[in-house]
Amino acid sequence: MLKLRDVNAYYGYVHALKGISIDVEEGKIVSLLGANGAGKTSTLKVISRLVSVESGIIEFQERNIKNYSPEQIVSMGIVQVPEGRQVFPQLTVKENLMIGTFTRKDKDNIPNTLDKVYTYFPRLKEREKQIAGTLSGGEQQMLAIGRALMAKPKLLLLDEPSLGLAPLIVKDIFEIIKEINKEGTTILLVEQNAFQALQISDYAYILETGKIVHQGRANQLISDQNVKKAYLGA
Amino acid sequence: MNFLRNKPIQYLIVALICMIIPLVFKLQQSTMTMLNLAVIYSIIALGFNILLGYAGQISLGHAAFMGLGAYVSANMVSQLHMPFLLSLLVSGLVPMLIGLLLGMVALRLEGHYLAIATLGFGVAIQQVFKEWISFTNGYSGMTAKFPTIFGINFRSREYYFILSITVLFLLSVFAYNLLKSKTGRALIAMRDSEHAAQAMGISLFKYKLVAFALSAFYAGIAGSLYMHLIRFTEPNQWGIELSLNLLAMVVIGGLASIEGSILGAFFLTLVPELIKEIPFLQNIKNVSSIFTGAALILIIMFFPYGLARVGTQLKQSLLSKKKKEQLT
Amino acid sequence: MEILFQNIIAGLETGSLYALAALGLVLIFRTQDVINFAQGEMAMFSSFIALKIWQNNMPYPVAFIGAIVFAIVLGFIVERLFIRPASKASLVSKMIITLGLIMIIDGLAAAIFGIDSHYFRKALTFDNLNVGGVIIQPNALFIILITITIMAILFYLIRKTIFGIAIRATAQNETTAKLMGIPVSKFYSLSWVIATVLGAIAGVLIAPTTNVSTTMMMEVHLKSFIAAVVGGFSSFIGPVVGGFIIGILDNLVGMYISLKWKTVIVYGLLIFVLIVKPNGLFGKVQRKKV
Amino acid sequence: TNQEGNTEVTDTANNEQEEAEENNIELAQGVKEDSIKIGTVGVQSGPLAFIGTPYFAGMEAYFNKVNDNGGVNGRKIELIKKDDEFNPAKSLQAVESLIYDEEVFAIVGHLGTPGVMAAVDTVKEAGIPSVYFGSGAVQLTQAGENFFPVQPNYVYEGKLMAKYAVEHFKANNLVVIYRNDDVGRDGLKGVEEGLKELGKSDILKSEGKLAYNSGDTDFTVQVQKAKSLNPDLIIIYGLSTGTAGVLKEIEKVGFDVPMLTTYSNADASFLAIAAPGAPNMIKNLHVMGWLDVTEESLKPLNEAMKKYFPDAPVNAYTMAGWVAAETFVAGLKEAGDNLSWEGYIEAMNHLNFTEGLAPEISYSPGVRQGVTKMAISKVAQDESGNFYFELVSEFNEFK
Amino acid sequence: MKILKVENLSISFGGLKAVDNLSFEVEENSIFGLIGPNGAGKTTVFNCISRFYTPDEGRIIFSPLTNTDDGESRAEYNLLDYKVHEIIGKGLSRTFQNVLLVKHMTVLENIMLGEHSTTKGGILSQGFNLPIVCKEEKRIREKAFEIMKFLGIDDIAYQLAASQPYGVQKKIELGRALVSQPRLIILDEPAAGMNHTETEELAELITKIKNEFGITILLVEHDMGLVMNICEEICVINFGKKIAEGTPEEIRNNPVVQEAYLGKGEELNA
Ligand SMILES: Nc1ncnc2c1ncn2[C@@H]1O[C@H](COP(=O)(O)OP(=O)(O)OP(=O)(O)O)[C@@H](O)[C@H]1O
Ligand SMILES: Nc1ncnc2c1ncn2[C@@H]1O[C@H](COP(=O)(O)OP(=O)(O)OP(=O)(O)O)[C@@H](O)[C@H]1O
Ligand SMILES: CC(C)C[C@H](N)C(=O)O
Ligand SMILES: [Mg+2]
Ligand SMILES: [Mg+2]
Repeated sequence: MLKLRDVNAYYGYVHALKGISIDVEEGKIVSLLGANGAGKTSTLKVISRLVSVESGIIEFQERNIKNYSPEQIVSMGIVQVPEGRQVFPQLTVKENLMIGTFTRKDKDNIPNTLDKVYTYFPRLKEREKQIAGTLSGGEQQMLAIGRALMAKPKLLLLDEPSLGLAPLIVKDIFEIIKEINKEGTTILLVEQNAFQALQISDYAYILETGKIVHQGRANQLISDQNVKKAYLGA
Repeated sequence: MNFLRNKPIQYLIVALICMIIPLVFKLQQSTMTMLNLAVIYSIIALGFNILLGYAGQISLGHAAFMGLGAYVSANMVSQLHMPFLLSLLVSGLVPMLIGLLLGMVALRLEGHYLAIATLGFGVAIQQVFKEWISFTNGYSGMTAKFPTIFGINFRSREYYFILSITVLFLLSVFAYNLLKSKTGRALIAMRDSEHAAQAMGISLFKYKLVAFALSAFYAGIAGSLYMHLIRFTEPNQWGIELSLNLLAMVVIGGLASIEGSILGAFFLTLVPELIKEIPFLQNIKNVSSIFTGAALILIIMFFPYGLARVGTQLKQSLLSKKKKEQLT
Repeated sequence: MEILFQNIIAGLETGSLYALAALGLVLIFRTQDVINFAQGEMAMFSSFIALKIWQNNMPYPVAFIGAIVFAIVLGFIVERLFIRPASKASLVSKMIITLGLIMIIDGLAAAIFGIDSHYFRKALTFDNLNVGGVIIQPNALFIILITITIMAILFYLIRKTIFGIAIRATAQNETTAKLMGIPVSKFYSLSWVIATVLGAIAGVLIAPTTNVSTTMMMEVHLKSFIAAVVGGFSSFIGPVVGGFIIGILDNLVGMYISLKWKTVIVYGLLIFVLIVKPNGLFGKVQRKKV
Repeated sequence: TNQEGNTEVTDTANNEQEEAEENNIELAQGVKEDSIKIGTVGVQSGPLAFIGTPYFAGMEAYFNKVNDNGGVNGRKIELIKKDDEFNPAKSLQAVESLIYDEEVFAIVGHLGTPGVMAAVDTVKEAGIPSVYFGSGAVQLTQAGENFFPVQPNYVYEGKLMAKYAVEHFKANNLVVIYRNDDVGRDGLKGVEEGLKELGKSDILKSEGKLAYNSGDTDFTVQVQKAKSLNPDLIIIYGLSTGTAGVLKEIEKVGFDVPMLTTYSNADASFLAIAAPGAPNMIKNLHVMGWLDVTEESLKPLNEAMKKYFPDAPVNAYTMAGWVAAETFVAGLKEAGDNLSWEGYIEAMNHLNFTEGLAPEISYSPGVRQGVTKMAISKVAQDESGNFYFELVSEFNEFK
Repeated sequence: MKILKVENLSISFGGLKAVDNLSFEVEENSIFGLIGPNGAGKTTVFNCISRFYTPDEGRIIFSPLTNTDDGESRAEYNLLDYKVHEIIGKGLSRTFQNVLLVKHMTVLENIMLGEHSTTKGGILSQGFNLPIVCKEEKRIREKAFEIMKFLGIDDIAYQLAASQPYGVQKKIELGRALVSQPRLIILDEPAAGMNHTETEELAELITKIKNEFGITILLVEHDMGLVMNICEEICVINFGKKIAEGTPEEIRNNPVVQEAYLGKGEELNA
C-alpha cells in the first residue's frame, strides 16, 4: 500500500534520513522503532509531505506521491497524528474533532464516527466545549488521536500515541489501534513503548541515525536477543 | 591579532574609518547631511531593535520618543542655555521615563494589541506636541542651533558626523555588552517563551520596562542629535510614518542584530534618495516610493533574516549544498 | 437632544465606515495572523476603478461591480506575488511586506490616476429623512445595513461552518492544519480575495465622504485598526461595535468636551480600554496553560 | 539666536562684498554668459503631492515660456527641481544641495512651511536670494534681506477676512471653522487680530472657534455647534478636502448662511470636489483671492500650460508657481547684468511689479510684506449649471 | 524534615474543580512521586507551586536549607506570597510538561539562563562591561559546563537547543533547572517520549541528582517503571483529590489505585 525506496531527506545540511526503504501492506500494523533522533518522526513527515525529499521513491497505492501537497496526501486517505499533541489550542474540543472531517466526502456518517471517538475517549465528550489549549497533557493527546480518527483514514500514521498517557489509557490506546486496524485501517506506528508496539504489530523496522538497521516480523524481533538488548530494554 | 575578534574593537575601527573618510575625501554637503541623518536613524533603530528584536515587544509609537528628545534638547539649549552634552543626556532620559509608562502598558498587552496601543500612544503624544505650544511652538516649529561642546562648534557637517558616529559607537558598544550578558539572555528568553523566562526567575515586569526604557532613551538621543543637525522641527514629523519606517529599518536590517539596525537605517535613508538620482528613472512619477517598496519586499523574500545575515545565509546554503554533494 | 441624536447618527455612519474597513483587516488577521497595513491602499485603488468607470458614464452599479471584480484580481495577485513567497518570513516581516505594498500601490496609484481628489456619488441619493429634527441620510442607513450584513455573514461563516473552523485552525497552527488536509494556501488566497473585496466595498461607500484620492483611506484606515483592536480581533462583532464606538465617541467628545483635544482623549480612552480589557471588548480572556 | 553663526556669515558676506568691489563684473554662482541656474524645492510625492506637482508645473511653464522667447538678457533659465516629500530634513538637504553642490544663483518658490522653516537659517547664512515661498508662514516677512515672500501669509489673510466680515458682510456674529494646524491656526489668529484692531472682538466668541483635524471625515460636531450659535457669517479656514466636507454637512442639514474661505480654495478644482456634494449651499460661499483670476489675465498662464503641460490641471497651486516664476524673472530683469547676489537683492528692493497675475508685488529695504491686496469672489452658477467664481469686491488692503 | 507542605489546596476552572482540597508533604532529600490519571490535576498542582496559577484556597509552605554566614539554617516561605519569577530564587525550580526551551539560544545559553537569579550585576555595569560582570559571566559559564558534563550534553553546548531531539531537549531543561542550585526540583513527566533504555538512564540521573547534590525531587510521571523504581513516597490523585499515599509497594497493591490508574499488576511490568 505504501512504499518508500531509498529515501533521503535533509534539514539544512543535517542528513536526517539516509536511504530509508519501507513497505506497509494494506491491513497491517507496522511499527517504526528507534532511539531519540533516529529519524522516526522525519520518516512520517516525509510521507505526509511536510519534509521534502532529496531523492528516493514514495508510492501510495501504486501512485507516486512525491510531488503531492500535504492536503492532497490527506485527501488520499493518509492521516497523521503528529508528535507532541499538536491540537489547535484556541479551538474547542469539538471543533478540533470536526477539523478531522475536513476532507471527508461522506458527511452523513460523521455523527457515527464522532460517537465512536467519544466512546473511545469519554473524557473528550465531557469536555466537548473546553478550549483545547487548557486540556491536560493526556487529554490533548487523546484529542489528537481522536481528531485523526474522525478522518476515517485508509492509512493512519501515529507518532508516539502513548506519549503522556496514564498506564490504563495506554492499554486502551493499543486496544483501540488494534480495533480500528481490524475495521480496515492500515497503521504505521512510531512508538517509544517498543515492547507494547511490537505486541500488536505485524512487522517492524528499527531505525538508527537515519538508517534502517533491523527489520522483520514483529514476533521475531521481540525474541531477537540483540534487538531486545539494544532497543527494547531487558 | 586576537583583539580584532573583539566586537567593540571592530566597532571602533569601523567608526574611525567612517569619521576619517569625509575629512579626506570632500563629500557634498547635502550628502553629508544625509549620512548624518542615517547615523542618527541608526541610533534610534538600534534602540528599537533591542525592543523588537531582542525583547519581542512591538511599538508603533516610537517616533514620539524621538520627537520628545528633539524638543527637550531644543528647549534646554535655546531656552535654558544648558550645555549641549547635558541636554543630549537629558533628552534621552526624559523619553526614557515616558518609555517606562509604555512598558507598563506592554505588561498587559501582547502582539497586535500592543502594536495598536502603542500606535495610539504615538498619535496622542504627537497631538500633545501640536497643542503644547509653550514647549513645542506648535506648528510654527521649533528651531535650534548647532551644538557646541567644550568650545568647539559643530556647524560643519564633517565635524557633526564625528559627533554622531561617536554617539552611535558608544551606544552600540553599550548595547553589545548588555545584550551578550544577563540582560540579553533575559530579553531573548522573554521573547521566545514568557513562561520559561518567568520560571527561570526573569521578571517580565522588570525586563519589559527595561526594554521600553532603553529604546526610548536611544530614541531621545537620536532626537536630540537630529534637532541640532537640522535645526528645525515641527509636530508632523513625529508620526506614524516615521514609526513604521523604523520598523522597516529594523526588520530588513535584521532583527536582534546591532549591525542590522545600522544597515537597515542606512538602507532606508540612502536608497530612496539614490533612486531619485538614477537618470532614466527620473521621469516616472513616484519612482522612489515604488522602488523602495519593491526593495523592501524583495529583501524580505530573499533574505528573511535581514541584510545583516546575508553573509551567513549565503554561506549556510552553500555549505548545505556542498555537504549534500559530499554525502550523495 | 436633537444635537445629541444628530451626532450619534453621524457617529454611527462614520463608525460603520471604520467597521467596514476593519472587517477586511480582521479577516486577514484571523486567517494569517498578519496585520495588513496596505488594506486601505488596496481599497483606494479599487475605489479609483469604480470612479473611472463611473466617470465614463457607466451606471453606478456597474462601477460598483467593476471595483469588486478588480478587487478579486488584486487580492489574488497580491497574495500570490507578495505574501506567499514570503511564507517563511516572520510575522513582523510580513507586516513590513504590507508596508512595502503601501509604497508600491500608493506610488502606482499616483502615477496612474494622478494626485487630485475627485467627487464620487453616493450609493443612494434619495432625499434626507427628517425624524423629529434629526436629519438622516438614506445612504447612511444603507451603509450601516451593509456593514451589519457583512458582519453577520462573516460571523456565521467563521463560527458555524467547517470552513470557518478550518480557517481558524490554520491561523493557529499551519503545519498541523496541513496534516488535517486543509488546503492552506487556497485558504490564504481566498481570504486575501475576500478581504480585498471588503476593502473595495468600504472604499466605494466611503468615497462620497472622503472623495476619491490617493489619500482617501488614510484616516479611515487608521481608525479601522483602532476599531478592530477596541472591539477585539478575535471576533467579527467586536470590530463593528468598536467602529461604532469610535465614530460616536469622536463626535461626543468633540461636542461636549473639546474639539482640539478629542484625538488625545479618544486615543487615551483606547489605551485605557485595552489595559482594562487587554483582548478588546469582545475578546476572550484566556488563562494560558503551561 | 545663532551668535557664532551670524558673525561667521557676516565675515564671508564682507569678503564677497570686497571681492565684488574690486572686480565689478564678478557674477554670482550659477550665472553664466548664456544661462542662469536656479533651484526649487517642493513636495512631489506622497500625500501632499497634489500641491507640489501643479505648483512646479506652473513655475516650469513660465520659465519655458521665457526661455522660448530667448531668455532674460540672453540667459536661459535652468531650473533644478528637488522633491522633499514635505519632510523638513529632506527639504534642508535639498536646499544645501542647491546652494553648495549645484551652486544655483537663487532659490525660487521653496514650497511648504516646514521645509522652508528648516532651511531659513541655512539660506540666511549663505545670503542667497530666495524668492517666493509656497508658505503662509508669517515669520518669513522678518527672516532677512535675502528673503522675498510673495503670497499673503495666513495671519494677514485672516486679518483681511475679519475686515471683509465687518465691512462687506456686516457680520455681528461670526463663527470660524478652522483646520487645526499651522494653516488654520494662523488664519484664526489673523481673524482675531483683525477684529481686535477693528474694535470688533466681541463678534467672535470663544465657542465660535471650531477646530477640525486634517484627517477628519465627520463634521457633524462643527456644523451643529456653528448652527446653534446662529451666526451671520462662517469663515472656513481649511484646505480643500476639509472645506468640502464642511460644505457637505452644511448642505445636509440645510444651514443657509454666508461663508467665506481662504485663497487656497479659490480655484476650479476645489469647486469640482465641493460643488457636487453641496449643490445648493455652495452658492453661499465666498473665497478670498490675491490673484487676478479674470479670464483675461489668466490667458498667458492657460496658454502656457496648454502648450507645456496639456494634461495638468490649472488650479491655485499652478497659479502660485506661475507667480513665483514671474516674480523672480521680474527681479532678474530689474537687475540687468548686475548678477551678483547683492545686485539682485538691490534690484528687488526697488521692484514694483504690476504686470503679473498678482495685482502688485513690491519690496523696499527692510520691507518684505509680499502681496497685501486681496479681493473676494462669490460662487455663482452659469446657465449650463457649472459653478464659477465671480469677483464681488475690489482688491483691498488691511487698513 | 519536610521541605514542602501543600495544605488544603483547591483550584477550579469555571465549574471544574481541577484540584480539590489536596494536602501532601515532601520529605527533604527524597524523591516524591505525584501520579494519577490524565486530567487528575497534577500539572495544575505544579503550576500552583511554581505560582503560574494562584489557588483558590490552601497554602504551600516551602522550607529549604539555606547557606548563611553562620552555617546552614532553614528558611520558611509561604510560596503564595511570591510571584512566579521569585520562586527560583527561593531554591525551587521546575521543568515543563511541554518542553519550554528558548528556541533561538544555544544549549549553553539555555542553561546559563537557569542562573539568572544568582547572577550579579545591574544594567549599567553590564552595559559598561565592568569587571564584576566579566567575572560573573565566567563563573556561570563554568557552572553551566559542569552541569552539562554531568548530564553528558557538553559536546552540544554551542548548538541550537531547538534542533535537538526531544529526549535531549528534556535533558537541557533538566540542566537549566539544576544549574540554579535549587533545593527542590519539580519535574513534569521527564520520561515522556523516551524509550526504555533512555528512561533507565534518566532514573539513574535523577537518583544521582538527589544523592550528589542533595536536591529533593518532586515528580509527575506516567512511566510506572520509573516511578516505582526511584520514588520513596508516592501520592496518587484523581479528580483533584488524593486517593492514596505511601511507598511504591503500598501503592502498587492498592486496589483503589489499580482501579483508577494502574490496571492489573501483571500488565505493569511489561
Ligand atoms: N527542524 C529540524 N532542524 C534541524 N534538524 C532537525 C530538525 N528536526 C529534526 N532534526 C534532526 O533530524 C534527526 C532526526 O529527527 P527525528 O525527529 O526524525 O527523530 P525521532 O526518531 O523522531 O526522535 P524522537 O524519538 O526524539 O522523536 C535528529 O538528529 C534531529 O536532530
Ligand atoms: N486553564 C484551564 N481551564 C480549564 N480547564 C483546565 C485548565 N487547566 C487545566 N484544566 C483542566 O483541569 C484538569 C487538570 O489538568 P492537569 O493539567 O492538572 O492534569 P494532569 O494531571 O497534569 O494530567 P496529564 O497527566 O494528562 O498531564 C484537566 O481536566 C484540565 O482539562
Ligand atoms: C497653499 C500652499 C501653496 C502652501 C502650503 N499649504 C503650506 O503649508 O505651506
Ligand atoms: Mg519523533
Ligand atoms: Mg500534566
